[in-house]
Amino acid sequence: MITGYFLRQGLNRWIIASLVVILAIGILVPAANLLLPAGHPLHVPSYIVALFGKYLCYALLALSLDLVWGYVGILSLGHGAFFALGGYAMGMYLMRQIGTRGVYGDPTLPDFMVFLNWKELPWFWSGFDQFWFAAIMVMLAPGLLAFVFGWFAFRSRVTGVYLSIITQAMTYALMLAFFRNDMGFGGNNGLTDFKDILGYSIQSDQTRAALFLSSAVALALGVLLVGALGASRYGKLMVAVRDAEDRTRFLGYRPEFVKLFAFTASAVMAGIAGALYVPQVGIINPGEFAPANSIEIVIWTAVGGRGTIIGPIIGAILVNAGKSAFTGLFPEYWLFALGALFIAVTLFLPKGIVGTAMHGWDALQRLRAARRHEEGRHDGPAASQPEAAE
Amino acid sequence: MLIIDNARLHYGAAEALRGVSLEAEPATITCILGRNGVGKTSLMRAIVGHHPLTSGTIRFNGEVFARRPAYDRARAGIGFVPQGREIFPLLTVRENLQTGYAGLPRSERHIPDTVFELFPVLKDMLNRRGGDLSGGQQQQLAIGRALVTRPKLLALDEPTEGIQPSIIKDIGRALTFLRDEFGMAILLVEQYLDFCRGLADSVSILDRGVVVHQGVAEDLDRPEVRAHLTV
Amino acid sequence: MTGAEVAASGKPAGHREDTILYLDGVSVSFDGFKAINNLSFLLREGEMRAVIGPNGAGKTTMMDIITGKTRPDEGEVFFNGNVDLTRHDEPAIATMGIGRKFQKPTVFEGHTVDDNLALALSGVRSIFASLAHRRTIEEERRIVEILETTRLSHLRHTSAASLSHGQKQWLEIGMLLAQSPKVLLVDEPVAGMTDAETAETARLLRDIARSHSVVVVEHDMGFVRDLGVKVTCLHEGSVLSEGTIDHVSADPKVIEVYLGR
Amino acid sequence: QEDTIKVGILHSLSGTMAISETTLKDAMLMLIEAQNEKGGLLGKKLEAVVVDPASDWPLFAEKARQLIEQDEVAAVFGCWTSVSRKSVLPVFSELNSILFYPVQYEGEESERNVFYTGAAPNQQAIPAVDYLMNEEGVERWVLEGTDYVYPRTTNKILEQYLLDKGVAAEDIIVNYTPFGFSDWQTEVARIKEFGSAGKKTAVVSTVNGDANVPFYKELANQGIKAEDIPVVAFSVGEEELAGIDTGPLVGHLAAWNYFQSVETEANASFIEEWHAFTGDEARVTNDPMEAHYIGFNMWIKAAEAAGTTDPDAVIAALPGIEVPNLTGGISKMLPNHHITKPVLIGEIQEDGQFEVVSETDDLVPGDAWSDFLPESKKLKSDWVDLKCGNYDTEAEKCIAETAMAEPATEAAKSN
Amino acid sequence: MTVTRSIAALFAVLAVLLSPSMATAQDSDVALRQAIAGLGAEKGYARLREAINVVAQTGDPRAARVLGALTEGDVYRRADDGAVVIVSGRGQQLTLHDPVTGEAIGTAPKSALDKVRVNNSVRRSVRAALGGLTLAAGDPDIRMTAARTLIATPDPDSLAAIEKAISDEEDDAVRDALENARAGAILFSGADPETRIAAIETIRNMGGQQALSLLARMPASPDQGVLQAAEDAAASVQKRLQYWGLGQNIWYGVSLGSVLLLAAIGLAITFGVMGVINMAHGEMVMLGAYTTFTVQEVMRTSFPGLLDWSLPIALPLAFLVAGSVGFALERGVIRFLYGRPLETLLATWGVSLVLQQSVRTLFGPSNREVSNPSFMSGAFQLGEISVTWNRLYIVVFALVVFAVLLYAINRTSLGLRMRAVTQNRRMAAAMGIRTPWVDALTFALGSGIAGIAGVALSQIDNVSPNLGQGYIIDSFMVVVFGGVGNLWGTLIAALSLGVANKFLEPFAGAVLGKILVLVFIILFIQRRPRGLFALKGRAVDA
Ligand SMILES: Nc1ncnc2c1ncn2[C@@H]1O[C@H](COP(=O)(O)OP(=O)(O)OP(=O)(O)O)[C@@H](O)[C@H]1O
Ligand SMILES: Nc1ncnc2c1ncn2[C@@H]1O[C@H](COP(=O)(O)OP(=O)(O)OP(=O)(O)O)[C@@H](O)[C@H]1O
Ligand SMILES: NC(N)=O
Ligand SMILES: [Mg+2]
Ligand SMILES: [Mg+2]
Repeated sequence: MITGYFLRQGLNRWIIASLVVILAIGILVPAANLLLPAGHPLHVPSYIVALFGKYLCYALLALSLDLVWGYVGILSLGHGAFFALGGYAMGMYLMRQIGTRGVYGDPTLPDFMVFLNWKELPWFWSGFDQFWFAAIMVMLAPGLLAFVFGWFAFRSRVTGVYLSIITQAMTYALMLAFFRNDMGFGGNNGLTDFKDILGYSIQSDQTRAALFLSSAVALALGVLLVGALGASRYGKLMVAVRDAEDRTRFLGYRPEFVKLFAFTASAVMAGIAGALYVPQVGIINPGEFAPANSIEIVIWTAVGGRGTIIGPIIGAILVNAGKSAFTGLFPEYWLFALGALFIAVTLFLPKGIVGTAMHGWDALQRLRAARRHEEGRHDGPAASQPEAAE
Repeated sequence: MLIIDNARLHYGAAEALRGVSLEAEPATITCILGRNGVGKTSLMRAIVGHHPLTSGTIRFNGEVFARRPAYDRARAGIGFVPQGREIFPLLTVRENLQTGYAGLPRSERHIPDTVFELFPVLKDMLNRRGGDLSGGQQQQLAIGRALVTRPKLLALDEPTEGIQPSIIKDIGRALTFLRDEFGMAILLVEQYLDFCRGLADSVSILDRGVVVHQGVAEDLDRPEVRAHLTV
Repeated sequence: MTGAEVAASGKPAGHREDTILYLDGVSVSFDGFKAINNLSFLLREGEMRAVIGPNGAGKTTMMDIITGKTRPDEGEVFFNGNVDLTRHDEPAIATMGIGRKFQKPTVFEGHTVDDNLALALSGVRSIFASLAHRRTIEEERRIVEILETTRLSHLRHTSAASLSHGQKQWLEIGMLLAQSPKVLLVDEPVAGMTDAETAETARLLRDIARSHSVVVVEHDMGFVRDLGVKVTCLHEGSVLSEGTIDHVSADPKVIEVYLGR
Repeated sequence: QEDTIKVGILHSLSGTMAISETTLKDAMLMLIEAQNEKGGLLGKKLEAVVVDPASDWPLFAEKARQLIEQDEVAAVFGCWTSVSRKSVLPVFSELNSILFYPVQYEGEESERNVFYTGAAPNQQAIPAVDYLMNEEGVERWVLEGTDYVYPRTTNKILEQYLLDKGVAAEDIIVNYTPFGFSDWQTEVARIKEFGSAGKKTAVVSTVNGDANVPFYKELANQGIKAEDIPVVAFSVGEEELAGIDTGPLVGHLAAWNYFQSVETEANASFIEEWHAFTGDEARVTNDPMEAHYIGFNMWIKAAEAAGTTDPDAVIAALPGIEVPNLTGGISKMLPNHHITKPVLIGEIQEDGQFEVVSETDDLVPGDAWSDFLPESKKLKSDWVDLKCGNYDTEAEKCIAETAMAEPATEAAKSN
Repeated sequence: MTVTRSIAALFAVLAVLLSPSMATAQDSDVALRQAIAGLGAEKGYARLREAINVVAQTGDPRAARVLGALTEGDVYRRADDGAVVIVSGRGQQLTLHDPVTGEAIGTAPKSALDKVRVNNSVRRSVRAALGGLTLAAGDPDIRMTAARTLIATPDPDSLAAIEKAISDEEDDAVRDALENARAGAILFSGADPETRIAAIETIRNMGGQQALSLLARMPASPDQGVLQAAEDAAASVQKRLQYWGLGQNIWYGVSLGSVLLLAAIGLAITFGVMGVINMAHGEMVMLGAYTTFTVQEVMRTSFPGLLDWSLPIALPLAFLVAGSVGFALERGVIRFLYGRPLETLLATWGVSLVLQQSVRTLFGPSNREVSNPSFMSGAFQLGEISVTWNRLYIVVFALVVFAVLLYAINRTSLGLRMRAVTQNRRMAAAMGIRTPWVDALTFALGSGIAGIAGVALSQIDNVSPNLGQGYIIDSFMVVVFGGVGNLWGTLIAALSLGVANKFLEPFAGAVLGKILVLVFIILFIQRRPRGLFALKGRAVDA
């Protein structure tokens, strides 16, 4: 039924192509890591798998932001909060999986609770020993936060920078709250020292490969979802709300619901990205709530090109790969490089990398069509033959 | 005074003006007519410098306006009443008018009496925000604002749009007055034919980015000329 | 009862039950400025009414009140005789069947002309329906029809952002048609149109009025005359004169404040 | 190309922690350069691999992985905040490499792959409190900290310690502020009020990082003098004081294991070398730098003893290694991967240096598991004999091993 | 002035004051030398404190010299003979002085000397040991300090001395303080109930935390009346303190608010007026702070006499530095982005990274020292509130900047042009306004203001490459909370957030307080979706 739905929404070939690419990466990279011997020229070291797994999660996160920013025009400066909540939900599951292998050997309490003298597990930790429960919370926690937050904000018609800033306030407040040890989430050290997931050691190459593949599949599903939403009538409605929210009201639409749906869906996507991210990087801590992190998500999206589906993915991967490379290659000067990249993109690629490329592509197509048209008119079919040969 | 020669203008790949030539003389009212989307506003944009020409020239008082920015043209004496009013919404009516001081020497920085004589309602609303005014009031403010700059050439893009009949008549009288008393060159884009006919010294009709007719106001009574304006 | 008497009594003639729009004793002020002052106005089902009045008389504000954009400080506003519009917000009022064309054309600039019309088409309004919705043949037919009526067919796949002012006017009229509401509120539809188009619009509105209730605000007296319907002249937020076009345009007060000599 | 041994340097050069960590990177570069002049290690030159984890904790893990897997470094010197250390721990144990961690921290940890050259709480906090109690006669305590794990744990330990020493509960207040907190008016006024009750009062500050400068500025401006209410800090060293006008702060205290002002020959030549290396006479030295100095020398010595830089061999060789520290003693790597250090209490001087007012007679061995926390009292770390970081002395077994032997049973999971 | 210096000055005065009358006694010289030798003989601070008392008890005014030197850390023990000497000079070779006469007695290498270590408790002993004698000092400030010390350390034994001092005292303020000291001493003496009740009354009138502490510490009296009086007095002092506490919170709130205002006000221009999501705003503040640092460095090294003038000098420079960077930023980047406000976020974020790293490269990553000029140091007492000078100056400065800016934006023709340009750039150009120039000036103005905010903030916060990051979020909150584009809104928002924060802090703690303020902002925006001072009406939608 769901697939039917997606198919009915005419997905364009760009999306289909990117789906293929993402899934191919999802399969080939781990395969090259596991199946090829270390010396093989095509062998992908585990280090790269871990790195790219992380990028895929960031890509999904950027895509989720694009859904609200690119389509509905909600510039969320707090999307890191949803990512982090998903991450914490997963982290709590992973913590419970440690069992007696913690440093104090306590079968239920995570280490940080033991040494801060907690006697029993707080209520909100219960259930997280079950994967299914954690999986639901991965989506529910950010989804619910987004729903409640959005419900009030959109109904009150909080828009524009006002909305942006209160999303920032939200993530900032959450960051401060999660910093507090009393909250029961490990304070600023966060949750770490994970051992295994679903019974598989989190450090084994096979688990890594599986996580990598899962991230790729999640990203592909994200692309499919955003693509289908964008192509549907709802997609047009999102853009209409973005461009002239008031006008949609006079047509009888409820822009608050349009936004709420996108915002919540996007938060769930972000939460899933966070959940996949945590086992791959091995830690979740309140730093993920930091406003600057959320701004970075916006940056990735803008670099790639907002409102395009592939753009945010490329942006996230490119910026993070750049960061990984630059911090190692020229650790003292990499901020210059990254800063310059951002400035250059805004100046020279005003719609982001993909946005500008697509714009250029469209213009080229139109120009060609126009030329063909003209030539056809003035010079007859003979002149248009070389065109056809191309 | 203003000589436009073979002006072409593109929006991306779309061509809005395809070689327009036009002149505006001091102390004359030149009326530009044409159906929707034929390029009237585009022509105005080209004149005031809001959109660059692809080719062709615009000369004002002998000076070539190649890529001169809009503010230089305004300072050279082009006053502009744009389509859609373009009031500064958060400035008060007084401040909206005062924006016209920018190109004036200090001694001339006051609002000419003609403005309030023409549009008494503005006087009552000096401290209200421009954006709060009704559509017609905004239109009046837009015209008043252009007059504050003491232009040599006044370019008006459908200035009567949304204005009540009595004031349309006043505007007509005012334009004649400005032409006769100050020798102002007036370039008037209009759809409202009767208004045009009553005022114009000469008319140009645009169609699909080219001038298809040029002549005197009385031409508008000729059916073959009017045909350019019907659907 | 003449328009003048109506204004004087402050009570609209007729019963609320018979009306499609009923405004009584409505006032609204902005920072102390009374934009609408004890206004009473009623429109019968299927009626078309022309509203004129000086700039700043409160015509647009009246539409704002009916469509829920502005809340009146006092007074009653009813739709269909019994629906209190002051209790509903814009989307609710729009779905009840009150459509509006704004004085300053407002269209979705990020969309093509076609999409603008498609979004306006009556029908699907809920999120979940719109998720699954695909354009029906009937809808396609309506869009083509409206494109023809508004002479925008050649611009169907053009972005609304690159329309000229007049073309946007037409697109907005088209959107109103697509919405097919019970009551159409049309604010200055012919501003920026050529005389021929103006005549065409008058014809179009007369057509629509056969099956809908319409309120038209215009300053173009020729156009108003063309419509051939009852005219209400507002001034300083209340009714100054009401009646046939000849009656109203002969009213010395109307001439004084509006038409000029 | 083949005959270098790579050493990873994992300190933030940008972001919030750059303030503190950049100096450590420079110190490491200096130590490596000096070692190369002495002929390197095992006949090979050392090569520093510097990366910037940018104060971004997950990035620490990524960079650690890069250093070990891609650059194949023999050991890594790095991290400042506990969270960054926590973030890299799994990487070091998975890839079996070595981390030297040079900063005072909250303890409660002992990893096979990590060597803790900074102070554990018993090497800093407890002696400082003892000093105030005995020498200054302090009876009331304000425990002022930044709201995160290190201050929380340290304060927890201190609170218990003070209560054990007979301090009344109402004579202790604990307060936390966020990272980067800058408006200290209310807090300082409260301290002042708390201290005006007649009993001698002191502030024990675990305020970290950027918040210190405004804290001290406010203390100075509200006229809290060291003679009235001394403040003893665990995270304020020469580097931090370089950003403050220390005139009004003279007499406030800090507890460290090293001060630049310590007068020993080793220190004098270290400072000289530092100034020469940085080309800046004004650059100060501080405690974490000394920790790296000790750690680096220990690593060199252990590698030489083992004859290889292979992590397993070096990890095995490190405990028992003794190297001179800069304060005139010989620090020793203990089986729990912590080291012995002297504890110095210093008073801030007008020139931004500390004057030592007290120091322990002997070096204090670092205690991985605090004796003042109920759950950790019974734990012991010994990587030499017990081969265990968290040996339960009551149950007489290694928790890590027990867990390994019987992986989380269903019962344990659902408990 | 520092603690040690002021004590040293005290002794200097004392020595001059008392020396002529007691210059001769030969035998006291021996006693004094013996006592002083004790300073060097003993190990441990407790013994040292005893030795100090011994020195003080000689009653010899010349003891002041060596005790003063002791607090300065200038007293050493000669390693070979154990003699106590006062040293001067720096470096390895030090000049030695006789501890009694102060005459130079040769030099010695540092290695041949052991420093007599002092700590806070030793300094306190020195101060206490000789505290009473300073009551006769010529300088009323010194007498005042002495009187205050006496209030803090009530001692019935000093009653007689205090009585004498009161009768000799000419300065009213000092006499009042002495009377309070006497009352305090009486509380701790075995005086009869009436006298004690009268003393309690005096203490009650003195008020303040100190009065409360005196009343609490005073030895229990068997007399019911005294007990009652003490209780009442404590209650009334407490009540007064509560009111003062309220006032104090408001003051702290206003002062925090003014910091927020300063940080935000430049952003109110670049973001509020121009609509640029200016992520580099914090870095403009930082540039201002570094300008201050540089100015102070130059002053310190080249014109030490002008150090107090460094802030007035830094203000225009900071405005210029940050303003020019803003100007360049606008011309180089922002101007291509008008009409695409969201893209400015990306570009200015990039700029902020570059600026941060530039400063880090140029000035180093660590904090730089910016000192308070003397007129901004310390505090004065307003009732029970201690008002620090730097905060007061910052409040006043913030309000002045605000007023000037308000005038510039709303009353000058440049301000009008700025607003016109930002509302409709194309139309403004068609009115003859040189839009590029106005744009650049507006951005430069906003940046320049941020720069001078940096001068002020350097007085209370870190001067580090991260300085700006600490303020950027709060600044956006303030501007948005107040209503974008409304300067008054920015003012009210800054002050009210400051006050709210300071009222929450004592109850909730700083962390929870901050969280609550953020939640409050979120909720408040639901009620007023366009901020505190939302513009209403059509004009906004237009
Ligand atoms: N938000 C507001 N604040 C202040 N005044 C307002 C506001 N909205 C409308 N007004 C005033 O109310 C009056 C009525 O405005 P309205 O737009 O309804 O007039 P109108 O009849 O539509 O005029 P026009 O024919 O010019 O469009 C005008 O004088 C206008 O200035
Ligand atoms: N910003 C734009 N981008 C792209 N195309 C545009 C733009 N503005 C106008 N056009 C196109 O250029 C043509 C001329 O438009 P213009 O606005 O000059 O017409 P006009 O004669 O003023 O019409 P109207 O009477 O409706 O105001 C139209 O076909 C329009 O679609
Ligand atoms: N270990 C610390 N100081 O975070
Ligand atoms: Mg036009
Ligand atoms: Mg209107």
